[in-house]
Amino acid sequence: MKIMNCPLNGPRNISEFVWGGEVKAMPSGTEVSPRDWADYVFIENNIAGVVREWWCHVPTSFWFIAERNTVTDEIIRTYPASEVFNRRVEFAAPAKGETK
Amino acid sequence: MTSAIGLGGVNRLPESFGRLIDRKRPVGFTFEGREVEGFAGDTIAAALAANDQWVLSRSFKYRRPRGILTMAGQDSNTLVQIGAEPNVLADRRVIEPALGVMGQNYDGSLEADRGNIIELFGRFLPVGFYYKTFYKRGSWKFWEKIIRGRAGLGRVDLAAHHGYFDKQYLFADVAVVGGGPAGLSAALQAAEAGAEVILIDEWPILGGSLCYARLGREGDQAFNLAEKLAAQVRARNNIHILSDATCTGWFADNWLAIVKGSRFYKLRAKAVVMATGSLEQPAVFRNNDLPGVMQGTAAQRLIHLYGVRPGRKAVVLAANDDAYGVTLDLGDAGCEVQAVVDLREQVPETPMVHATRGRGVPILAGYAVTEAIAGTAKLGILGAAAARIAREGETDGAATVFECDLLCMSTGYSPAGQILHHAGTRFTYDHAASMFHPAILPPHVFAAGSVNGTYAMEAVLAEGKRIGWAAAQDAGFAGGAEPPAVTGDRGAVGQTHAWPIFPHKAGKDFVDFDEDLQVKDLVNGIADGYDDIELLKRYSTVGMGPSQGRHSAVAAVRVLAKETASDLATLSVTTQRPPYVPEKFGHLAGRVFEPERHTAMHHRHHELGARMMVAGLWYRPAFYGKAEDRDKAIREEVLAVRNNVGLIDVSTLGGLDIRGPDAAEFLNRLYTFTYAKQPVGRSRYVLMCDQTGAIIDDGVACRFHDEHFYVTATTSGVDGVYRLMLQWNAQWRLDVDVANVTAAYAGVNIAGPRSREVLAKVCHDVDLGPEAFPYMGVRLGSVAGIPARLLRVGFVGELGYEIHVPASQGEALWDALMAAGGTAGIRPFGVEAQRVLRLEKGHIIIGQDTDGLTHPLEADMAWAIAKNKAYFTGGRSIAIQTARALSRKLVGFTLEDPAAPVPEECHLTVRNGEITGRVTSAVRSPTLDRVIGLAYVAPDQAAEGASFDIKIAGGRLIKGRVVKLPFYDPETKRQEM
Amino acid sequence: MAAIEPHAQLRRSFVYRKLRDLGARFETVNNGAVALDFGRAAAEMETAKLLGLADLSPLPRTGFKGTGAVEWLQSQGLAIGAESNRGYRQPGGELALRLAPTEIFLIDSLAGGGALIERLNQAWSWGSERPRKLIGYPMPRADSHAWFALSGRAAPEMFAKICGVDLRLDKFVSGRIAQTSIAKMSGIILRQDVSGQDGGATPLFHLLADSASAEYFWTCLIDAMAEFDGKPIGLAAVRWLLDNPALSRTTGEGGEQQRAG
Amino acid sequence: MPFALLKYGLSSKYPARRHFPKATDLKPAYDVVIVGAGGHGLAAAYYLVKDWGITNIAVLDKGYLAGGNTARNTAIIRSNYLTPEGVRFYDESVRLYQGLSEEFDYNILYSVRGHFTLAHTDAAMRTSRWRAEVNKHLGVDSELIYPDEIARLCPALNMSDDVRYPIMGALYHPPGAIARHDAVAWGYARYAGDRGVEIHTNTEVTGFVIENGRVTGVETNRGRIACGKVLQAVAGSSSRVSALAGFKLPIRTIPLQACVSVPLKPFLDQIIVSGSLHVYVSQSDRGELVMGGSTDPYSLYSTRSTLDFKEGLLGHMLELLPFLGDVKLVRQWAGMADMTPDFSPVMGKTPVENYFIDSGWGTWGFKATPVCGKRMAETVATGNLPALLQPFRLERFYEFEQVGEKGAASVGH
Repeated sequence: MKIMNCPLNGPRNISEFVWGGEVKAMPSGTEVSPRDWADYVFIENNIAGVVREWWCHVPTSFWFIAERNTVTDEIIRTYPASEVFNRRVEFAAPAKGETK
Repeated sequence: MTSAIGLGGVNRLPESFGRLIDRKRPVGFTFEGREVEGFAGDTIAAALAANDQWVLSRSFKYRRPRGILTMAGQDSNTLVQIGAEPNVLADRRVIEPALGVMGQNYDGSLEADRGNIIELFGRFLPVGFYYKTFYKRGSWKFWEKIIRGRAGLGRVDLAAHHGYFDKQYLFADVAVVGGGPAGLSAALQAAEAGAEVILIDEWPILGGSLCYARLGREGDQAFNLAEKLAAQVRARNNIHILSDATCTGWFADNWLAIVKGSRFYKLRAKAVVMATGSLEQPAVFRNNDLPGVMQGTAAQRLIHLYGVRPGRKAVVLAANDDAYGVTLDLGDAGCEVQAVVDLREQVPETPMVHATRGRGVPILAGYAVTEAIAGTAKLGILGAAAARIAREGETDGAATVFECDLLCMSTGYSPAGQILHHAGTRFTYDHAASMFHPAILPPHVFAAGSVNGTYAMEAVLAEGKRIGWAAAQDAGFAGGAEPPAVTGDRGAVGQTHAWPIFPHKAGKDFVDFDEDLQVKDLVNGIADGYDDIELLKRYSTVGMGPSQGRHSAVAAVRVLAKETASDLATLSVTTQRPPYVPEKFGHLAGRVFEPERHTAMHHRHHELGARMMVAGLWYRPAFYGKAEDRDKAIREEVLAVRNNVGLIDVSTLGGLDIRGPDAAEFLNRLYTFTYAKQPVGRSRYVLMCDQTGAIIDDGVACRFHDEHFYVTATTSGVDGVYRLMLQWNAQWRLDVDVANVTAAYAGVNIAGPRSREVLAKVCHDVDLGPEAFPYMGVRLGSVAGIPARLLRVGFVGELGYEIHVPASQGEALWDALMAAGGTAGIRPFGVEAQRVLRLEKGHIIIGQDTDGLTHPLEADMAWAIAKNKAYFTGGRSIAIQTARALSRKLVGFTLEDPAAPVPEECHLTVRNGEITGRVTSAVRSPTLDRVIGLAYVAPDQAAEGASFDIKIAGGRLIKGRVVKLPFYDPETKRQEM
Repeated sequence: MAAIEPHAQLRRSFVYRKLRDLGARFETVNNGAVALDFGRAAAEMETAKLLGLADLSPLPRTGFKGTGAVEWLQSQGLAIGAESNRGYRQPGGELALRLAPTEIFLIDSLAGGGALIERLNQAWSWGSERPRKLIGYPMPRADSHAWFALSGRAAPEMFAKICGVDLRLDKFVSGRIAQTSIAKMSGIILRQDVSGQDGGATPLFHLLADSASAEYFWTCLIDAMAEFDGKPIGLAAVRWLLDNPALSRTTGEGGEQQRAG
Repeated sequence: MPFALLKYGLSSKYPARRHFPKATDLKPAYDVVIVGAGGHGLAAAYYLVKDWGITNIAVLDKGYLAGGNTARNTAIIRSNYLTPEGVRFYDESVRLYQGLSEEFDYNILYSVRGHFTLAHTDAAMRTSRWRAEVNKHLGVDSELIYPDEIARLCPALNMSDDVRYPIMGALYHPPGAIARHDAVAWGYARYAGDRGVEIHTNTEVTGFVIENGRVTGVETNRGRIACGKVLQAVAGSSSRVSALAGFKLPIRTIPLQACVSVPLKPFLDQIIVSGSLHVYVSQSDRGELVMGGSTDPYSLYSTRSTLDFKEGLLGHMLELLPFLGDVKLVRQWAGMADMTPDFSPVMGKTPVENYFIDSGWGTWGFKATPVCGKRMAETVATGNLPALLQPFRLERFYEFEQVGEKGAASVGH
């Protein structure tokens, strides 16, 4: 059983966590092309190597980010999401006649 | 040794032998129905051997008689059946009074197995024979029955009941696996350094090989050393000893699986020391598998651990000095050794060799055993044929036959490195020692002793110290002086012969006892092109049996190297997978924890005779009444709500408190509607999609304050929705707090024309009047003195109030409402009735009327999609899909023929043979007295009045007609009254 | 005394049926009935030292969470340290569990008077000034979580059968909190030893877990305890274990200033 | 004793006949290079030879022959899918499987056992009926059956109500079968090898030569080779290889684990699957129980074993078959699965011209081996995607036209 070091609760069996997938940037704006949107929604980098991922500690519902090697399963470091997402995200109001 | 007769068996040795048995406590059990007497501490195999019973079981393919090979639970020769328990290791299971033991895998009797006839046809069953025939014109159907009929070893009993197993977690700074000399000194040194140590050992007494092996001329110096070390270990209060415990596997981050009795331990250690020793390897010659042929260490275990004489007359096949220890031990145990047949051309004059000569035992140097002479029905052996070795694997000249009933093999070892393999250790072949040794160890994993290629006792003890210290250091304990590194000869060279394999033209020279594989089977498999060790394993099944190649893997790779003329050092044995020793399903299952969630009114439902149904982890009343009255009960519950008043427990519905300045903005981003302008005191429908635009959840958002929404979610969806909300806000950083309060609130829906009248009796601080508290309104108040959130929502389409109260007071609320409704004849109703009621009202159920891909337009819910919102989850996908042609649409329907049967959920809708969709809900409405339902149909069949085909049971087609929703009370007067 | 019926109260423990079937004698507190003992007070004190399980669910508790919650509670006079996953003992014997930087779970003293908790619940409001001062949000902790107390020297070994966190006494010291998985469900464990009747020799663990799973949780614990002769005990035995002035009074101020943590 | 075995018994020397040609040097160029010598790649080679007369083919693999998921799956074959696309596709596969032994002159031990997908919840009952209706409509033998019938057909199952999740019904699929997974690959390899197809194991692809959008060569650890066309069939490593060709896939690589028991006398003839309990089990002709569950909880390019997999699986196993408490588990292993968003494969053309892909097999790759090989061979040979594969094209994701298997897939296999 792997050990995951939760930034809030410390080292715990990885069975206490759920995986949230890779940290992806959402293409912004309502104008993003269907193709680019599909890339964001469906296509995966699925890198064999170190990736940045979402993990949630279930007993506390605490989301954080882990850097993990997807080949060796080594967890390199974990930190609160606020290290990456440190300011309020706003969405621009849609332009008139939004593209469908 | 006739003096032994009667004392626990004819082969029982005097008091001075038998470290594990208690001669004061005789134990009686049965084998094959016969009474057998042994002593407490005996294993089944030991007690039987003491009573001259050497055949224990029958082999997998040829059904050959098999007996003791290792006396260490390392092979499948000794698998027996105990009652309903199959495949028990007879050489490890300790006897208990009245234990009923049977042999396995025979027809008729263990001694005369009709199935053994197959052996006569052995030559017609080459390696992989089943690939080569049995398939013409579907004949496999016939042959498979025959082959399958012979499959397997032990039997299961379908009536056997599941015994008690449980689990426990353990924690250690340093875990030491193996209680032999290396493990003991490693444990001592690690403890010395200040680490908390857990020592895991398979045997009842510590010492490992020291408990039976012979270090020199004098028989007892090994055991004296064992007792000395064991005493030091026991004296340490920071060493926790787990005896009779088997470590079955290593998993990530030093997570060890350990079986002891009926308990399964999971041990987390900072550092692990593997001191698992080595496994003696059988030599290969004709009939090397028969009872009476055993490893030298097996004979020594019989003698020293159980006080059993392994035979009367013996031949020892030797290739190392330990063989002479065996010879001397046999002599001490009153077994005449006829000869030592030594594969080595030069036999070094060690003290034990010298002592052997001193006892007048002939030593044949440069000789090999070419065959064990089988006795009647191969139930034992009569002698061993030995001949001069001409070249590797071959002999010439006439064979000399030595009469014997015991043939001991001491020709070499292989590291017991399976658990190191699990940890990812790479092994490389050492030509000098003719053994594989661990090459690169993973972090925090250490190895000491013979598993690490260290055999010389001085070196083993020194390495144990050194490694124990290193492991403690690794675990963060710096105490104790650094022991010196081990230098000089570690004694591996000369332990193992490079080619203890002597194929016989008549075969039955077994490389793999589990699978009855002979040398030629491997040779021929390689000739068939399966010349990679993994391919050879899969084609020949070598190493796939219960002992997982412990005794066959090295021999197999030797044969492969020879046949392909490759250097052994470039090859490796097949990957070792957990477990090291087979684990019982019961151990792995342990106490199965299956959480259950009960609402506050759970027991009231039972008292009212409810049939409960599973809803995620929850239980909900399906309906109230006997199972056989199901339809009647549902109908009555429906009518009670329509015509009078009903009460349903809705506590399992998800509840989320969304609070903060950004609460409305947060909902805007997660749900399809807009919430900024929603007035306080009102509720609004919420629909959630994933980023692909697929519907995943719905509910209502109740606004109790500018900054407070109480949002409901589906029973099975709420946990996911909650998690999703937190993940999104970890990115958006809006000023909002999300709390999952599902368990904190019990909820009921009191519904029906008389619900207001009943509620009014127990709710005095909220004006329940239609104007003061209109449909879709929400209020804070109290009911029966309990603080409550009141919601006027209309899932069932009647005047009704959802009342959410603190869970600890939910039962009191239920009691109060049932009492208040008594005169009105209030009736509790269940999920089944609710499904009918909501269907009459045309409301969908997420997950029933939608599937994993349904998007809002398909579900005809465009009305729930806000236009021109900056963003909402799935919005972009919905916009893209809106621009594309729909492939299906959800419609309400009724049947053209009122007499037609009710379609079942998931009956298909079809058009000229093509599937256009399916019925998702359908029922004969008690209220409307006709069949109503929801179905996906082709978009061009979705217009009101359009008709379509439904394929019902038996493939019959009936006509459905699209009707406008809702079916019931289209003007929604009733829920808004 | 006249027998108190738990089902006659508005607030009902999530496991009151199990307690009643075990022959519990109840005391009313906080509009609910708490199991005081099972008619064998002396034996229960011994059990408490070995391994005992008590249901404290009827006793008062609350919680506050979100931006400003901790600061507000401190402004209300609570002593709350900086470290998360620590329990902070209040003068009245209440315990403030800091579950996260912005989240507090507050449980009452075993006297169950609930004065502080009542005061805080009353004190919290949306306020009227705009922009509103952020003081966090109240959490319905008396209902979201069942509250059990588990005491005795065998506790750590029993826990090792159902919980993967190392709770050995020298590793999980008084005042520590573990939010983890117990018998496959999420729960909160707080260790709080108080030098009571037996000089603090007996470790005490507070368990807070999903109220809807309380009956399942209780059953798992009893099953795991059996091997060590662990048994249900009443509140009286736990009070006795921690018996000291601060705990035997319903109002706040007690001489005992010991911190859990 | 079948006649075919006489020669082995009667001839003094074992009449060995190499099933696969010995490895040779790589040629400078091939018409088709197939990356991945697993069941799928070898099947494609076979049908390229048999159906299209193309023999100048190299099949490359970084490991040993068929040592990936072909060697690690649990050999279940069925066509009881949820979507018409899926049912049609797998139905052709089943029909091809039935003739393989004779076609190969090599027994793949194809064994019809009957496949039960147990339902423990209302939702599972609905999905089961949905699958049964779609199957029947398309001529595939499936039926929703209820407890009394389940008990009659499979006496070993625990049908009692005193368990956490009682069995409410099952999707019964009589044609459900198992086969000797290795033999399938070996049969394809032997036939193709005999007809000139080169199989190069221990040959790792390190890159592709792509000239203005078209693949013209393959880089390997044994040097560069020119090629007309490339077929990628490397389930578990699909994203890694496609990255070498410069495009991404809708795939996450997630381990799938399995295990077997010590051999037992046969008592379970059927294949039992429980979606809700994440269990599937069948008994092999050796007598071993072959068992698996759902995929691992997170992505990983590794075949390491975990203990929690076994604990979870056996806990549920004993709810279905409570008499197995004393039965022993002897070996566990893992494979790497390509998981797609819609639980359906990705086959056909790619952004790179003449570069074709066969991926996204999740946990269902083995049962598709023949049909996928046959139809991908057609695709490679003609450059056109057959109608049967259209629904599974990579482009579907850009057109927001996912395949609807999501509903059925919790544990499929």
